[in-house]
Amino acid sequence: MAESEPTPSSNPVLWVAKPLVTAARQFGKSLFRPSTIVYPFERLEDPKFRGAVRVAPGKPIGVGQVWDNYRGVHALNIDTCISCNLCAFSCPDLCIDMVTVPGGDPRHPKKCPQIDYGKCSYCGFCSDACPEGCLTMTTRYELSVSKRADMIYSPERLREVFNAKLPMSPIRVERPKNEDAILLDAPLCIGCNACARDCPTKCITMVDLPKPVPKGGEKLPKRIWKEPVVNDSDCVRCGTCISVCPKECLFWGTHR
Amino acid sequence: MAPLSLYGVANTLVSTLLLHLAAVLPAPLSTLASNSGLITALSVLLFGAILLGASLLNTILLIWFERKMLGRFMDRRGAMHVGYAGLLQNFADGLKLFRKHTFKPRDADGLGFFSAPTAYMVTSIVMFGILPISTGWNSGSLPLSLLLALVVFSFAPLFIFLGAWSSANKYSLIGGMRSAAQMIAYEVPILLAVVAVILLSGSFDLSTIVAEQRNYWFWGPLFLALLVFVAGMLAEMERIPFDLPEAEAELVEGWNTEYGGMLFAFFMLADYARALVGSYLIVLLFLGGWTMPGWVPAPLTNFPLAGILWFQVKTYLVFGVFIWVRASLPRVRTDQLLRVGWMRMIPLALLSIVLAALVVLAKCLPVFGCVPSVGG
Amino acid sequence: MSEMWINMGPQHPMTHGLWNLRVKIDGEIVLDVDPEMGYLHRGIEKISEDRHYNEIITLMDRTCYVAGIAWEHLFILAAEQALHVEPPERALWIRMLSEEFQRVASHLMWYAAFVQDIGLMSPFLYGMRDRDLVLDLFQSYTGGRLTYEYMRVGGVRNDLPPGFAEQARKVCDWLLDRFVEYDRLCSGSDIFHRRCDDLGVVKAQDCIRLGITGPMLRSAGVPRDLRKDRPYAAYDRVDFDVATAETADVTGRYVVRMEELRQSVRIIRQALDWLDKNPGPVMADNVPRWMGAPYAPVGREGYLLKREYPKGVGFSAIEEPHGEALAYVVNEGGEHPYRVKLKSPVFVNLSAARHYLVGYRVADIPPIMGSVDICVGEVDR
Amino acid sequence: MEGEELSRRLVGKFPAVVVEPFRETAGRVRFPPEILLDLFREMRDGLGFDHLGQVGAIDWVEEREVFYTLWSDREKQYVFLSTRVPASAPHLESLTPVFSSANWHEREAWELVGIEFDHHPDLRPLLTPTGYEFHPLLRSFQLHEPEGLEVKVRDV
Repeated sequence: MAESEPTPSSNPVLWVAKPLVTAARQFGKSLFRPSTIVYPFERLEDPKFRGAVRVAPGKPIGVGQVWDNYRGVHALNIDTCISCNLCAFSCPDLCIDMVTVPGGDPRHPKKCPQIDYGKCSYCGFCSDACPEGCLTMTTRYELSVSKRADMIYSPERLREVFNAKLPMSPIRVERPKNEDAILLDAPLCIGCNACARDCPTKCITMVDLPKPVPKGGEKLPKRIWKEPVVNDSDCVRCGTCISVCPKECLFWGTHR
Repeated sequence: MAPLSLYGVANTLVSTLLLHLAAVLPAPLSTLASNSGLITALSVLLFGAILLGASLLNTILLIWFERKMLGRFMDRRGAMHVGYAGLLQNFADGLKLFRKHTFKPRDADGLGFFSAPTAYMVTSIVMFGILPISTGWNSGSLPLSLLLALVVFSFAPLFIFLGAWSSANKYSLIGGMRSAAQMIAYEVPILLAVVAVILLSGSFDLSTIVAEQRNYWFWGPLFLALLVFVAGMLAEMERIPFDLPEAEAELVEGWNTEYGGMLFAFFMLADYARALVGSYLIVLLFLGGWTMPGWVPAPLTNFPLAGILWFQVKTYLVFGVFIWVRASLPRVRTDQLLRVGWMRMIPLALLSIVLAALVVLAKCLPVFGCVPSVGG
Repeated sequence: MSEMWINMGPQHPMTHGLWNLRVKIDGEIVLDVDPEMGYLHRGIEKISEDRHYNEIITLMDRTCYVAGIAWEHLFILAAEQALHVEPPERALWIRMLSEEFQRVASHLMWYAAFVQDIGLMSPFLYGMRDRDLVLDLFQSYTGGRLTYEYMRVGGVRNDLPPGFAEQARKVCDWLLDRFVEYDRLCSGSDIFHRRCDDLGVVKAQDCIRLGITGPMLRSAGVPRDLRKDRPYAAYDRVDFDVATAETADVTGRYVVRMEELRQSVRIIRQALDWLDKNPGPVMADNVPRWMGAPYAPVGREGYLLKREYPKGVGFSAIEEPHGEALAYVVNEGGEHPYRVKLKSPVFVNLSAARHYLVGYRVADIPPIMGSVDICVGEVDR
Repeated sequence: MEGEELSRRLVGKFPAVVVEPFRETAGRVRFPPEILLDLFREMRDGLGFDHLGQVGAIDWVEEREVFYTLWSDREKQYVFLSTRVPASAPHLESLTPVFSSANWHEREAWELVGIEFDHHPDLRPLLTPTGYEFHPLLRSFQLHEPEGLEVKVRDV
């Protein structure tokens, strides 16, 4: 172990002068306005701090105006939600449950996301996945509650956040243009209409098939002579049709 | 009217009260109430209570001062929510600590564990009774008050080590060892620096030392001694850069790791009381105490309590320097600290004694027309 | 005083995380050390085997909580190789920009923690204050301050917002001014040199023998930097120097990191200039944005239809703020990786603790461990 | 160093190794477990790959693969080496005599994937608690809580 001696370059006369002067300079700078933002009383998302977060007197560094991108509590516009489940599927933490909300037709109740903020990691995949832009992340970040059950935000509470008109992230992720499409394995289809009935965007229409004329001795399959046709530009690729298909005849495939 | 003094005030209060009591009380009690011995005893008690209360308030104010100053050095605000500008924050903290459960680690030695903070506190508080704050505001003119002050001041390592040893924790033990080593190492240069002051002033009485500084403050001729004394005081107070005993980076909290609640508050308060006392000593010995130089206009120096005010202003300035140092310097290492103490500070202190002797000699020269005050 | 073992950690100011350093001391001298890890083991590699590639990004941010985007970058590079995806060029530059910002933030965090280890309180707050500016920038384009979830297989989530370059340049100017101040407070102070010179020395050949990488290795005079030696992203198209020092001690590591901060600002400025001039897409066309997620359409019970990707393996190496980080991703078809192996530089640097701690004093442990720049999150993973 | 040169220089000494191109590295060297120490000595001293980047292991159910990454400052290249041991007897010689930095890597591979490294100086659990008798990165280890899991705490 080496005995530590001062380096030859250090000046013994000024051995503490530099740091003392630097600290004193900082003292002078922060005497009137330290760069602390006194949180509960002053807030970064406050418009006052938008233009210039003052680091030191006379030296504004403004990054406040892009605060809107912050990923905080979600806002849900229930009216435009199409119950496509994509937010729940994309959630890595499985913190989104689809719960029934009033307003749907009784046979197919409308389902909207309910988010458990005890599990949420604020990754934003759900708002990226939302095809209608109705589930977005706002700048609200204060979540402290005294009971664990209060961490679960029902769709109604998420709508309250939406109605508060908080700034929301302006960045929308575009869907890739050549995304995979819903394809039909035509020989398996029985034309049951389940897919068209449950499609949240109503982009599936059942078209009539020409009923073939049976040749001699051949038996026609028992089915409704209709077949789904998917409008790719309206389809949000939620996969509801695939999951409801009783014959598993719909599948993902490369775009036509 | 005699010059305002704390004992005078206490005495007046007590005697007025008791004489008024005696006027209304029946015969045997009234003679008892107007007994001069009782009046003296009660005045002394009242005097002590006022002194103690004022000193503790001052200590707490000092903590506030450090928190605010340090905050500005660090580009933040310090305490600001309880009371005006956070003035009552320390009381709130004290209240919180007071409400906490006082506990003792299982293996700790109860007697040492509980007595160490108390003794540490007592020895620190006693200093306020010894040090004069202004003329008439001390507990009486002791002929050897400087020596007494230094003796009481140097009790601390004993109690720190007692607390560290009895709390049965390895960190506490290391911190206590460091503390003892460091304080003992720095007692010597402090005493030597004080010798220079004694040489120059010719007295062990702090009031006399301050009075001797009416013409020139001692920091001019005794600059080296001041340097040694300030460094020694930094070490005695265990403040950065010499806060190795409670170096939180490696020793968690040093010798008071195991203390919590009111026991910790005792240590904390006593630490700052010692810091205040150290600043007092520096002001008394080197910065002219409550006197002000002649160029300060008279209205600023001759109003009532001016001495106390200036004394406090100087004290806070001195402590401000300590805060400044704390905000800008890293901590040194034990071996470096001890090496500096034994190998740099002591020679410097000896040199300053020589310088003080030279100054005394120079004063004897007929050029200055002075009479030597040393050796009687 | 006889020899004794003391436990520094898992709750100790020196550890900067959750681990335990058992130290055998004789008085103030360190005789032996034994690091105990695992308090923060979250099984990230195991959880990754059960997640889609893009969902793993949320884990990567949490691998090292002060250098999240560097680990995202590391994993994304390997995952792209494993999935045969080529990101567009602009995404590469944005990734490089992000990584350099992350390096600045990480080194500022290191500075703050390190100066506190040697007893300096105020630079701690300066470092944290200035790091916050970088985090503000991160927030402005990724949406997160600490866990960014920004990179995707095939590019990055979104482009930089308008006005970003201007703000970033302002922050760069501010930071360069502050670096001078940092130097005055630390290397301008004699006490700092007394504390840190000739401390925790690991010479170059020992570094290589022990597998130490990053600023610790460069402080021993070995100019090994994967950004230079094995350029990824767009590092071969920017000018920067590899910071080295000769002393191989704590001061040397300080000097190296301060110089790296300046070099990072230099890279950031070049990247901002390039990004100003070259707009373009930031995502590859041939990759679904939410890989896997929309293809799981049967509720919570399971996945009906899985997308099959061609088999492949990916191996990536980046110069993380702490040193050389490696990732190895095995893709056996399917939507989840078969195995994700991450190598953390701090893991190795810490495993050599006995080499650079024994023989020094107890008071030297915090500066030495501080100069190693520990991030327990990536050691335990 | 390109793959062919690596192949030429290695296969001459060790006929059992197979070198194949691999992902922007000098190549991937597959070798039988017996020649581990000799091969790595040759890699370090003969070919200049003197920095051990990582040691990891993969569970291929029947076999377990152990892979190593070496870096050469001279060549500015990585080389990837891997070997396989049967899952029934997952024994492999420890690399610590050649690369002392393999110590913690092997401890990790041992506790997570269950490779027994013979002659390892200090084969203690690193990340999991003492007494934890599972190897979490095996494919047979499900992410839900294993039955009868009881974590023992080390006596102090």
